[in-house]
Amino acid sequence: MPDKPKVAFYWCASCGGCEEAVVDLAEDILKVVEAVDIVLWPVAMDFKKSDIEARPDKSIAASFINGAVRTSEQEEWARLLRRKSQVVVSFGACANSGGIPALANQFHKEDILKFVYEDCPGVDNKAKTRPQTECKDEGRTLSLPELRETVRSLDQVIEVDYYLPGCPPTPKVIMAAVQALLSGKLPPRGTVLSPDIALCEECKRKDSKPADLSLAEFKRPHQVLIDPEKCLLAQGLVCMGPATRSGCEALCPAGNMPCTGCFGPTSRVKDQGAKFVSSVFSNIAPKEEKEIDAVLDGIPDPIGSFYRYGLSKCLLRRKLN
Amino acid sequence: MTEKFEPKIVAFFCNWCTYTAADLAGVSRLKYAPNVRVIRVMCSGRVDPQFVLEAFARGADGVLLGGCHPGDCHYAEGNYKTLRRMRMLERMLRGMGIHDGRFRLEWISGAEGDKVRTVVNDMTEKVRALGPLDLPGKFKEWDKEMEELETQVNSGPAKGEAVHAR
Amino acid sequence: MKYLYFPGCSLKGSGKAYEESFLAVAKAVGLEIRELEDWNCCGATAYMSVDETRSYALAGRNLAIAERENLDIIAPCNACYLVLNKTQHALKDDEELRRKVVKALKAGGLDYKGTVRVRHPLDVLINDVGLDKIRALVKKPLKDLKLAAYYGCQMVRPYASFDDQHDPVTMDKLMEAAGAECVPWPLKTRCCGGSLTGTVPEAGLRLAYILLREAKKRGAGAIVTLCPLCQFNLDGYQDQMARKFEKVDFPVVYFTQVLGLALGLSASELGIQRGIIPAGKVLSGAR
Amino acid sequence: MSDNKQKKDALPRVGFYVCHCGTNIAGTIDVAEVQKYVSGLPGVAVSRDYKYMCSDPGQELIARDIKEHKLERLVVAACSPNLHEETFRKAAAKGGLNPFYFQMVNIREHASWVHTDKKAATEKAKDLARAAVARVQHHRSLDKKRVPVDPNVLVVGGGIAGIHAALTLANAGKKVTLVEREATIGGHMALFDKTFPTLDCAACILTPKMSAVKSHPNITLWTYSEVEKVEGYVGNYKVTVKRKPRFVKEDLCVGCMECIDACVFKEAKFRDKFNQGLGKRKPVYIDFPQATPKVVLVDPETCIQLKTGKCKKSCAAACDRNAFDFDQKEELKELQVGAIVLATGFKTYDAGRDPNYGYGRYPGVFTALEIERLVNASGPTSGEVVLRDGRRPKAVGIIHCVGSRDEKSNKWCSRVCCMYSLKLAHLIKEHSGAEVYNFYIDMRAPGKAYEEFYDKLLGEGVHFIRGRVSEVSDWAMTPDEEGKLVLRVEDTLAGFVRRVPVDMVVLSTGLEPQTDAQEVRRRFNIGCGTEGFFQERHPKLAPVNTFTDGIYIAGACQAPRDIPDTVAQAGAAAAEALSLIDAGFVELEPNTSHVLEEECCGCKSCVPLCPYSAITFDETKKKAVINEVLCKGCGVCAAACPSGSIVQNLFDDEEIFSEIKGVLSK
Repeated sequence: MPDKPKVAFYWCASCGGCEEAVVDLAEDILKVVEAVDIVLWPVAMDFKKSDIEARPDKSIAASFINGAVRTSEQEEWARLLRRKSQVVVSFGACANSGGIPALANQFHKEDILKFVYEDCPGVDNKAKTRPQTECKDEGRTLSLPELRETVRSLDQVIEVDYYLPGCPPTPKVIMAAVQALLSGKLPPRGTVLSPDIALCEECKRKDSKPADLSLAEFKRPHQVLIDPEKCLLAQGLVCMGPATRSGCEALCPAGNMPCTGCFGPTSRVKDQGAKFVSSVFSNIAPKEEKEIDAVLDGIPDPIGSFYRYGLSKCLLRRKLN
Repeated sequence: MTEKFEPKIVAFFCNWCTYTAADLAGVSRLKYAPNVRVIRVMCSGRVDPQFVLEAFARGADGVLLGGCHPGDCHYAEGNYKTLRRMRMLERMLRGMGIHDGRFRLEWISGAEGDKVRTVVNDMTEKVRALGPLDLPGKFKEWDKEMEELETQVNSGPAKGEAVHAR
Repeated sequence: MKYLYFPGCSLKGSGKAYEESFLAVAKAVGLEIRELEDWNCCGATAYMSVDETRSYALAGRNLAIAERENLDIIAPCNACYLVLNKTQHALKDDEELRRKVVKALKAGGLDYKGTVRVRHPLDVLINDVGLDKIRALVKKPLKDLKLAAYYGCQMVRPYASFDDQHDPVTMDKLMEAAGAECVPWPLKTRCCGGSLTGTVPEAGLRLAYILLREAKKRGAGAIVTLCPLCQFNLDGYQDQMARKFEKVDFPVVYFTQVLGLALGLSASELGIQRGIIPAGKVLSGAR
Repeated sequence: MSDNKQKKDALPRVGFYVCHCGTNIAGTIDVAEVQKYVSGLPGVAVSRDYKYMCSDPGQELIARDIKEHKLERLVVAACSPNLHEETFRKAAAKGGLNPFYFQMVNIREHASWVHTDKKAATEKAKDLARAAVARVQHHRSLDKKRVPVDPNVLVVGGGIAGIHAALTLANAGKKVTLVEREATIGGHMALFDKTFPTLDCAACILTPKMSAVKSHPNITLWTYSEVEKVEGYVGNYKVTVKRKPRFVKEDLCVGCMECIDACVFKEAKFRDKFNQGLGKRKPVYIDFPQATPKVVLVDPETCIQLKTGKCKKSCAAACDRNAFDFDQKEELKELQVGAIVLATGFKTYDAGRDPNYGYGRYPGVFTALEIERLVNASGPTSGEVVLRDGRRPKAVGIIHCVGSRDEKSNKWCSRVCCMYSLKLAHLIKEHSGAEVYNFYIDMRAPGKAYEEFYDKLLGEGVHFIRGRVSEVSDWAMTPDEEGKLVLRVEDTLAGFVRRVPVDMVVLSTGLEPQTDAQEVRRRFNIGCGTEGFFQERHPKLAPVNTFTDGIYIAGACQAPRDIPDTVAQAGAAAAEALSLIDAGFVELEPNTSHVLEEECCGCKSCVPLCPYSAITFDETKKKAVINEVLCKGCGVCAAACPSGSIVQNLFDDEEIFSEIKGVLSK
């Protein structure tokens, strides 16, 4: 029996949700474990980096790497797994486009550190000490990875073969990907393993969306009693469904919350935030500048809303100094 | 004499009004700064905010969008859509640290050849004063922090001992 | 309706009657007027042609003081009215000039933002008080008093802010509200000689004489005007005109004096006696 | 999701041509350097520069190269696409290449003509060329759509322009509807007594054409009507016309005018607009004897019956054809037409806007149109030139350029005032024998036999004083000026200021756009200049076309113009409409949009965006659908589709992104 294909799971700047999603495969995980030989899974088993470094290049069939790349250590692991793997799968929104961590690209490293270690109300750090990447302690040198200035998606660090969208990717999407990998019937490199059509396709509220929607104001979820049947955008909520890839079976709209765009854009869109702006504001009611501004004020944090999971993939990449 | 900074400005002109006004400026031999490169679209409403971001990302120091005056659009209401989209885009550009002077929306009718001249000259000087944006250069600069590690990991032995990342 | 009042030098000197009648009328129609505290000379057109920047700073100082009270400022004298308006326009249009003047004013602890509005009393009476209210307040309408309404140049040119440049009518309407009749008269805005009466008398006097003769010929009893310089040019040189041209003997009064009489105020309150050519007889309708 | 880079060898073979345009381009741009630079770009198989690309040899060069070098794309850097895009598309087709595998680069109007720095202009040309080469590699082959053209025509405006256009079209066998706002056709020309320079009587040459319109089987004449709404597109316009009530049945009334005499108002006492207010009329009236249609109408503002309903209606009683119908209502009518000719004419400048000329203050001051009525035999004074109080003027001053060539009002020269001022000078002298003074800035007599007409006037003893009159006033300085209107003017030839006393002043008011020009042009979706005259497609090469295909303009609605030019333009506009109709079809630009069905998620974001309702939602397939015939190709929906599932031909995202990348990647 030829030895089972080796598979690695790794997590960079991750909340652990993607690891959770793998566990959520429930019994299916047994089928996976049976079929593959997991050589790296930091959240579940104790593996050392040296074990991976010791392996010959390209000896790992597939690496599933989730989480954005924020520190030098995560970058090193990403590059290492790239060298050691035939196929690298960017797993989840953080790896695909920076995810929630990438929202930090609106600030500078120094501003963040200053707040966290000095200005934050809960901090008592008169000496203004900061964590150092290296420090001596009784003859031993201790090291910490360096915090990069910019939060990056995985494919901004290494070549990525496939993308699993979602925050986190749903078990159904993960299972489909694993089976495709195992069966070897794979689409062209660079494909996002989820239907290339927007979320409204799967949303049950679609029929209730009027064909002449012209919003006069925007509301945030906590400001309105959300009608469980009606299209969320029609209720004046920022629902990014029309500009977000389907595959999650519209879980959030089904859970009475507007879609926030975690599956990323469809393939013909280069910048999800800009494209959504182009679509959702084209037909708002007012025509005069002042009244338009009044409607736009209903969305206090446009960058946070339209690039919630994808600021690394914004064409401008990050905020300028 | 040090090389004066010559801003690169990409302009999206709507075919019926602003592009025709630019033609009129040409026919009337008006003179204006050579810093603008015009991309023709049928209506200012065709300009997708992605185009504006792409222009900046590709190295434009300024982006100018020219359309018909509200009420004049050859397709009745295209420019209202433009106005709605671009008012929001302006907020996002500001949020991403791009100075207000680098993106400009102007209503220029087919008869206002001279307005093309004044707008182009004015924007060129304003962007010149702001200095280069040069995002491609900034992208490279931002990625410098990865160079050291990249060479280190890739140059390591195919089958190697532990490498100590600093 | 509270206003600041910028008298200017004439209304404290040769144009005293204009100040007296203006303040009296203002009180009578319910305007709260307060003289601008620590005002300075407006520079008139003379200083502006000598040194423009300094003249704008000088006139600008008055505007800066007025701005602290955030009220409209009334400048009855045409020259002050024009200079203050011209200063505001210049400081709005010329960035460089504005920077210099604001710097100068800051040195004196003042600041200039250009928020105050410079008004002419005629504009305030017509547009803020309103003709209906004035008609209601008229106690002694000046029946069978015929007047020639003379506007001069500075009130209507170059800024025709509240009346027409060639054929102004606001003073005519006000006089009619006072019961008088304004004769049709095409020389409403023709030059009164300005400073020429002092510098090139043969031209200045002739210009003033033309106005008086035509007004008399058209059956007017007196010329009514709204500028101390016009009033002085027409009223003050009639003896020299008598020698050079012919005796005219034609009273020249301020529109505020005429309106004051109609509102029932006394001649002395209105400084009627200050005119060189006695106007009492004509104004009391004894003709 | 990295860029899908096109591999080097798979790039389509591009032919690049940069035009010298004589020295128009080559004078500022180093065309050789551009040619050399582009030859090195990926995918460029042929790169040439040539003196005149749009010439026949230039186009043959392209066709030959396409065949010989098996070119798959074409880029020409020359003038504006608005001029020669069609020419080079045809050249591509002649070479066997789909005409839309072509991209034009504007380096003349947008570069060589507007920049002085040669090096910078050349750099700009190279950037634009590189962008076009990158873009054209993403072009797809397309075909123009053919749409049938409705043979009927609508002519708007019944002045001499509208009349001539309608007759020309009708004589060519087309069904024409002529819509006129006033109660009669004839426009301003019907007001004139004589026309310059031949002194033809206006009525003699106009009325035959008016009656030809009335009797022409192919012309439907709707007077006292206005166009309410215009829908559709070239060749297929649906027009809604509002017909205002005359309260008289048009087909019954023969214009015998018995009713006017019988009207309860014994005296005519209402302002007669046709006679510029000089004459009076009754509530029931007809503008002038030769009015066409010769039908009376009742003015609802002044007719007692219409205002209060309590009148013995003696007018109706006197009408033996009982043509009166006091409950006539406003009617909306619809018609289908393939082409529309706008001939809505002009309005004269309101002389009241120059108070220094005293119009409205001094009774002796008249406008030129008022004088046209005074000297006219069918006018209120049967041709007698008299002042408003009946006196005969001994001296008349005619002031040119009132509301023309004036910084404070209209800057343009109205082109006809000098000539009609000469005509009026002649007529006034002939009718009243008065001394006539013309005050002009420059005597503009540019037409055929115009200058000769001016010489004729000089010979007739009219006084010509070169200078702009500053003021008209009744202030007399000397006894001989008593009771006169004195004109003060600087005689720039004699070099001193004159005071010219006259009895009558004529203000030669200039021509302006109609007051509702802005609404009318928005209704017909055409452009107009800042001052309000309709915008022609090209000032020299397409003066009667507009940017909206199928809609043509003629006469003074486009710019001040005299009768000969107006008639010539009317004929030209008719010819343009005929060429559109006789072709039988019109080719629509293929830059329309379509939905990629498999990618459309049915989110309906695009549906409300289309002003032409070309986008509908297919309830069964749950997908958006674009009707390609209704789509006018603005691209708004393509930009707004949140999943990029709408593609605009010729302006697809891929094409524009590559153009952006091309123009910036040094």
